[in-house]
Amino acid sequence: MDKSMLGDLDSLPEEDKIRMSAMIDQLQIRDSLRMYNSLVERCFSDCVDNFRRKSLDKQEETCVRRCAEKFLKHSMRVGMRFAELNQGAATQD
Amino acid sequence: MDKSMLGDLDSLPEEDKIRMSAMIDQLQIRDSLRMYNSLVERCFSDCVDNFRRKSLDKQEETCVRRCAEKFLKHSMRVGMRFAELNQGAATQD
Amino acid sequence: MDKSMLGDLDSLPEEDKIRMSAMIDQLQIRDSLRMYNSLVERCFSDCVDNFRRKSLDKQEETCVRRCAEKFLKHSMRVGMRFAELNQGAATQD
Amino acid sequence: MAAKNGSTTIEKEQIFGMAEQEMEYRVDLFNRLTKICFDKCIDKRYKESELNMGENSCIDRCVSKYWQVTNLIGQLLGSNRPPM
Amino acid sequence: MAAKNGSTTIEKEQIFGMAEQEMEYRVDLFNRLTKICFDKCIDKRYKESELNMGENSCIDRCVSKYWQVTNLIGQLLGSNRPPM
Amino acid sequence: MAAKNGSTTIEKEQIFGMAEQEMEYRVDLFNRLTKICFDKCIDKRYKESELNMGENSCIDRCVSKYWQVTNLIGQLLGSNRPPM
Repeated sequence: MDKSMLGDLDSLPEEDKIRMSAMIDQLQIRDSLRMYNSLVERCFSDCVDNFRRKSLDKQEETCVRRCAEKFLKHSMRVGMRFAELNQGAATQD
Repeated sequence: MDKSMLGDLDSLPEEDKIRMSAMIDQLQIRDSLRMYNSLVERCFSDCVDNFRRKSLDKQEETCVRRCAEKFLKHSMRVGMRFAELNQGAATQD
Repeated sequence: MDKSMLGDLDSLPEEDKIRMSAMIDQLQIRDSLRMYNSLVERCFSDCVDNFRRKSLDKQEETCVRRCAEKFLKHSMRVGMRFAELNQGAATQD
Repeated sequence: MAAKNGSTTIEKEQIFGMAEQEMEYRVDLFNRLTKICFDKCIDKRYKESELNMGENSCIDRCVSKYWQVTNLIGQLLGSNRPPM
Repeated sequence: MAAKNGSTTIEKEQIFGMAEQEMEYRVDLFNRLTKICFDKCIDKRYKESELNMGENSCIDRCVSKYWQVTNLIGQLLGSNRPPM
Repeated sequence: MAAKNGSTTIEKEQIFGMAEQEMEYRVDLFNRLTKICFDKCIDKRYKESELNMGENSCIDRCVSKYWQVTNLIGQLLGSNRPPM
């Protein structure tokens, strides 16, 4: 989540600006914690299917790493495209 | 979400009534925004599966419209039945 | 959710301790209500698939009971293992 | 606000907090019910935007059965109050 | 805080509440969009950690189409303001 | 409440807000873990209400592996603090 997504704070009085900024910080922390949990859930779900042992094997660990890295790159790309659309960039085929 | 789902406010003192009413309004707005997001997610998921072009084709657009309209009618019907059960209407086969 | 999961309150001043404790209570209530809803959703989803009648038949009722009991036992076991890991217990194969 | 001391303020917050959670619970219940009955009853090919007769009666029975499951599990959980 | 009376405090709370909901809405939209385009576009065998060319163009089109669906349903719901 | 000025009140709110988020994070983690290990380990035909031996050991290993995935991804995300 990018702070610029969340609108313009310049027009507010100083006291409200501080409060709004604190609220945005809290939302960002909450969002990043949820993202962390959902990333773990997704990569666990896609990569771990065998419960004969207590520890991840090499193949599962590699799968989890790639899954997480791929998701983060995906998320950044979606964020870029999303920002372009938010700024009203023309979209043609 | 129907406001009447959320209980009786008449017994509260005036000041608390205002606050409770404001809280209900906020919950309704939050719920309707989430419903909007979840409707988009559902109809996109059910209707769009081809990513060879950047724009929706006619068939996808028709599917999305029907999906959204059908979901809204469904949701209204569920709401009616739900309200009946909340009011303790008898339910027999 | 176990209250001990949520960290140590002893270091706080009295007034904040009360407030923190109230916050934890609220989180626990919210969590247990959500758990209730998600348990109903899961057991309904797994056990009820026939809509030729308005009432649950015996087989569906039995399925729902077992599903709910099984989920609660599962949840307790996960809670125990989770607490052990939180306390830094060694985990070997 | 109108409370005489800190403790009463906290009590009042708890009452509002409880009311808020009760409402959130009902909204959550309604949304899950709506979603699952759509999944169970509605033809996803979306050939029309109307609900047909089969879908309508499926919805009514789905809501009714969901309600019963809510009550059944409420009893198992030992809650004395009704789920709504 | 800086409000002159109870009513104004509540008004102010509503403004902050609205802003908070607007932000939560956008975050929710972004998270759903990200999840669904991952499900639609990404090969789950995870043979590499890079996005390949096919995945990249699928993502771009997925975001674009999701946006259009958001607008289309926004119109159906009769909201006059744009979805963001 | 006991704060001397507006800025300190906001600081205090932030501390409580952080604590609340930390708790929400743990609850969210626990709920996802519980759900996914149920999906991976439990026979959905529900022939009995007891967990059998195979389910019990699957649950233990599932929790253990989920924990490891949490730590592994925590490292990838570069967070220095442990995930709990």
